[in-house]
Amino acid sequence: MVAVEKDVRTDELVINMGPQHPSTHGVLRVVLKTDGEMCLDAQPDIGYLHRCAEKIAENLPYGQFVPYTDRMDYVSGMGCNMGYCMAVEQVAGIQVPERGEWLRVIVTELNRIASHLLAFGTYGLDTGAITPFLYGFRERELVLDLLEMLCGARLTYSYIRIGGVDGDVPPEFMDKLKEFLDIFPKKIREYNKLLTYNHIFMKRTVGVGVLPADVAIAYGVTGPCLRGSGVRQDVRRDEPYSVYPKLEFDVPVGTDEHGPIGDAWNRYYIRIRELEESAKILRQCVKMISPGPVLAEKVGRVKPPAGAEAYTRSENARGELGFYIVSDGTMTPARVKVRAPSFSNISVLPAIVRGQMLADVVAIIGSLDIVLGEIDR
Amino acid sequence: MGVLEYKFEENIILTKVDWLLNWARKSSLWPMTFGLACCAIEMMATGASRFDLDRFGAGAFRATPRQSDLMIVAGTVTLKMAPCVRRLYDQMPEPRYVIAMGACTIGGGPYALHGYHVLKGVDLIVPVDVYVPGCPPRPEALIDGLRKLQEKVQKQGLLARPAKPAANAGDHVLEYSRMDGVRRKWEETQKHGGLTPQDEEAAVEEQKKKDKEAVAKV
Amino acid sequence: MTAVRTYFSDVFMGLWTALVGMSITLRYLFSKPVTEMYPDVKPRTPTRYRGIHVFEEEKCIGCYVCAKACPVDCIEIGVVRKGKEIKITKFDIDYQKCMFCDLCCEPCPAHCIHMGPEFEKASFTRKGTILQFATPKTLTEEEKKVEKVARK
Amino acid sequence: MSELAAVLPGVLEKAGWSVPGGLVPVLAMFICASIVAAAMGLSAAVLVWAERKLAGHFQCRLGPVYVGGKFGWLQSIADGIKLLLKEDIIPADADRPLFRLAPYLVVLGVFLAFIAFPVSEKLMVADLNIGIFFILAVLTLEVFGVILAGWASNNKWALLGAMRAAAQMVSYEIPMGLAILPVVVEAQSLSLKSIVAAQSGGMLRWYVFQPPFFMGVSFLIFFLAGLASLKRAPFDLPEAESELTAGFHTEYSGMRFSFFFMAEYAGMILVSGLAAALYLGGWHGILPGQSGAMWFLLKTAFLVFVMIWLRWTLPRLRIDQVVYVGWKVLTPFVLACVLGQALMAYK
Repeated sequence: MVAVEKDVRTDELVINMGPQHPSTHGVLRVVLKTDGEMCLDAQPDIGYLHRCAEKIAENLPYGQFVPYTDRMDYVSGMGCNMGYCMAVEQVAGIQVPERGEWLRVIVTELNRIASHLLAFGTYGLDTGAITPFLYGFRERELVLDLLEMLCGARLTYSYIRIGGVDGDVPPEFMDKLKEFLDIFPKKIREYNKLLTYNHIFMKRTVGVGVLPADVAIAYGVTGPCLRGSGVRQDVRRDEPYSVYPKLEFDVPVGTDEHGPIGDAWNRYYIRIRELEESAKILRQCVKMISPGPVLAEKVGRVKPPAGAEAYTRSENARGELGFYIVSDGTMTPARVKVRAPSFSNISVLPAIVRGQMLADVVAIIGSLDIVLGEIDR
Repeated sequence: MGVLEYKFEENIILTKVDWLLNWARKSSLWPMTFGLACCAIEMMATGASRFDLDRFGAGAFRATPRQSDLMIVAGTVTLKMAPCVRRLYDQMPEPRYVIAMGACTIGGGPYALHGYHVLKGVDLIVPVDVYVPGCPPRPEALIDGLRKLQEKVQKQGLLARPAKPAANAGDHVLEYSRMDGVRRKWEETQKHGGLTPQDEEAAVEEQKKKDKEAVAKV
Repeated sequence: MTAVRTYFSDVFMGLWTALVGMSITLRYLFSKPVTEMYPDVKPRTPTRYRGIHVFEEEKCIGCYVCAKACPVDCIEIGVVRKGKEIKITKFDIDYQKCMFCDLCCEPCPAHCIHMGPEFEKASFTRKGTILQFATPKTLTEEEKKVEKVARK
Repeated sequence: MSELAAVLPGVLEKAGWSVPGGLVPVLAMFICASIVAAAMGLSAAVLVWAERKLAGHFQCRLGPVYVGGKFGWLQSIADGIKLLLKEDIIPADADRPLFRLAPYLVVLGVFLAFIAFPVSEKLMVADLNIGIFFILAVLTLEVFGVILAGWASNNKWALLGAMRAAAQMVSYEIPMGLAILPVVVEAQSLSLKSIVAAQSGGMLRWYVFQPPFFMGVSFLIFFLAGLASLKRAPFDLPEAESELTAGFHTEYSGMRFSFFFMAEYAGMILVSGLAAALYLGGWHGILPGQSGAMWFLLKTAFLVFVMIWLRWTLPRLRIDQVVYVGWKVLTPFVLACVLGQALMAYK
């Protein structure tokens, strides 16, 4: 007998996840280093959807860039429209009429609901439950119907224009909105029963991918991901814009009720609770909206003074969306910079993925709820 | 199948067999789970409850190219992504079909002008069967594209040589005469938009009745 | 003792929440599907729907404003001007580029271009996605000389 | 089969074919094998269609409607023909013989198990005296097929899927095997025919409802372990779509892929039928005196429905949780059941 002296050689397995993979939410590529099922490292590789949005902004008149903002965060286009328009209005000194602001809040909150429903559905898919995805989409269609009635498009709205919004609501819109708000809480309860409190789902997500508050702040994570870590930060409340000061709403934060603060379940559950908050905001809007003009007069061609610059923050469905615009006195901006929330959110992935299992990587990416259009721009 | 293809003269039996095989192919076009950008969301919506791509037998989204027949290129193809798209196409087994969904995949879309990193049309790297314009197309438009593809699949010759090379078959260059229909329809809806609530209700009732009849027919 | 309790509560909750979820899916099994029978039942798009354009040629004054407003330069207009008479020889919209943003319809002084309800324009060729909206006309030599075709 | 072998010479004589006496059993075998294969293929096709339709309605949509008739009856036929016609790709770096062998192994396991499948008193190919033992033994063949498929594909996702399959299917064989012990103890036989026969006389005589419910619990465990060994949700880790694209059959296309597909659906029928025979009284009806193949098929169909229902409701477990459930939950519970039933029998 010859003793086996040579040990079995073990190596790290490098797996290339994406750019075509069902749970990278688009064309993200993640280079995984694994030891069997354990994940040692994950490096996101972005740039597969770089569509040169910032460059295009420098080549187009201010008003013509609005449709492109839809295509940055394509799941919540209204939020991007609003962020950009707010920045341009600040640069050019345009005042938006009050009804315009109300309508802006209504459509962004509706769009937030649509976006969170998509996040809920795809998170179900990531964890292997297919039916919640279809239920989420079923209700999302109701929201899209409302938005379509308003602006004629299902996904790329460009409804919010510089100086207000594009057209007042059709007469039957408010009734349809109320109808939707009446049935919506029941559906949220159903989601909770079906997925949120499902024991398998909780076992999959509670305690997975824990993101401590200090790490989250250090990486610049914002939105539901940061609030899931227990930081009560929301631009709508901290630095209110539009008509948000007049509205009452809670900012849900992560709790340690079921597991550590800042885990995937908390991040997911924040979105479900934000659905309720958005519905609450919408109910107030329906009551408080007053008649009046929706678009500022004489906006025409926007031509801000040379050297004017502005940075605006707004709370998009994914986090804090910033637009920085520098004007050089011509019809086109000198520079437009976008601070995309998903970009900061995905950057935290390597920090929280180490030591988790392969299935958890999928659950973590899903809980960050990224949109590649926004990351690569 | 490659061995048998086009090896026979056309005759009645082969035509029947062809019909059967084409029918099977067109009735079970399994798409690949492959989304690039905005259009992917609409593609997902097409697969979801309200539009239900599965009605046409095309609802079994497969995650691997090896088991899919249909690649719906949904979204902007960038230069970094283009080799991956090509590779995915190469990995699909024959017969394979491609639908270019949305303006970006057809010809660069809104990014055709200044997008230095955007491929100006996915047909530069993979052969495309059906182009579905829209930005993004509504789910119904994608279903329409799928049905056009089914038409095309049904027409192809498999065992028997096609009678004539289908020159310009279904070349849908839309001319003015066809645009006229669009305009008429638009005028109708404009009229419709200006109706009184009672008329509106009546129209809705009528439409419901029509819908019911159509559903009953199916 | 807590470990034992957690163990049994895990087993129980695993079964119980599965049953709760199953009751929801079972209810929907017997409820009415929300599917729309699209090719049989045509969808009713809203009045403001932004689909394939509608062009009213007799109203057009050939001012190129829509082409200028277009962020992607997808509108190509050909005009023959003879005194007050205006002939639109070409009005093509390139749906390879168009992003249905409605920016072309707003500035039109003659209100001749609108977003229509149509969307079923899938084609088998790339060329087929460029739509011609103007009636085809035969031009005289003289007219050909003064024809102006422009995108912007 | 023995009945068939007895009847066959007469039938052949009537038809006017002369067959040497020694060949008659061979012919009978051949006929039986073809019937089993056809039944397996057909039931898998029906099941695929049923699953798509049911999944549709669970999700508030319709499922196939346009393919052949009102309810999309011909959907799986179309899928089958299409898969048959697809190009058969073997990746360049794959281990070619093993890659080809794997799907056949998977189908073979399920196919062999159908031999002892007790549809009714008469309708079974062979009443083996070690029926259950035989079925469990040949079902294990499937694991080899899956592992080979994952290994031979030379694909990292496929390999991970195969490793998961190995961990999962092997650990669930044990609770599954132990779960039938209470039944065997009670019936004192390994033959499926006598196990079912022992449950005659109405619903209350079925083993599931026998107090103190040791067999009821082991029915649950058998069903869950069956789900796991079939790789059905929530235990579908080896082919977890959102994690491993398509798991162990990532590289398989066309006909070879359809073999895996068919094996899964035939396996569903097999496990459901086995559970129906072992615990739900097989071909015996609800009231005493009722019996027939219809009852058996009804019970099997119900269990298959539950499988589909579970799949379209639950999220997926993680691999460590799957193994945890197998070893730390199902195995202790089933051991307790076996012990309890044995003590009952001793008394």
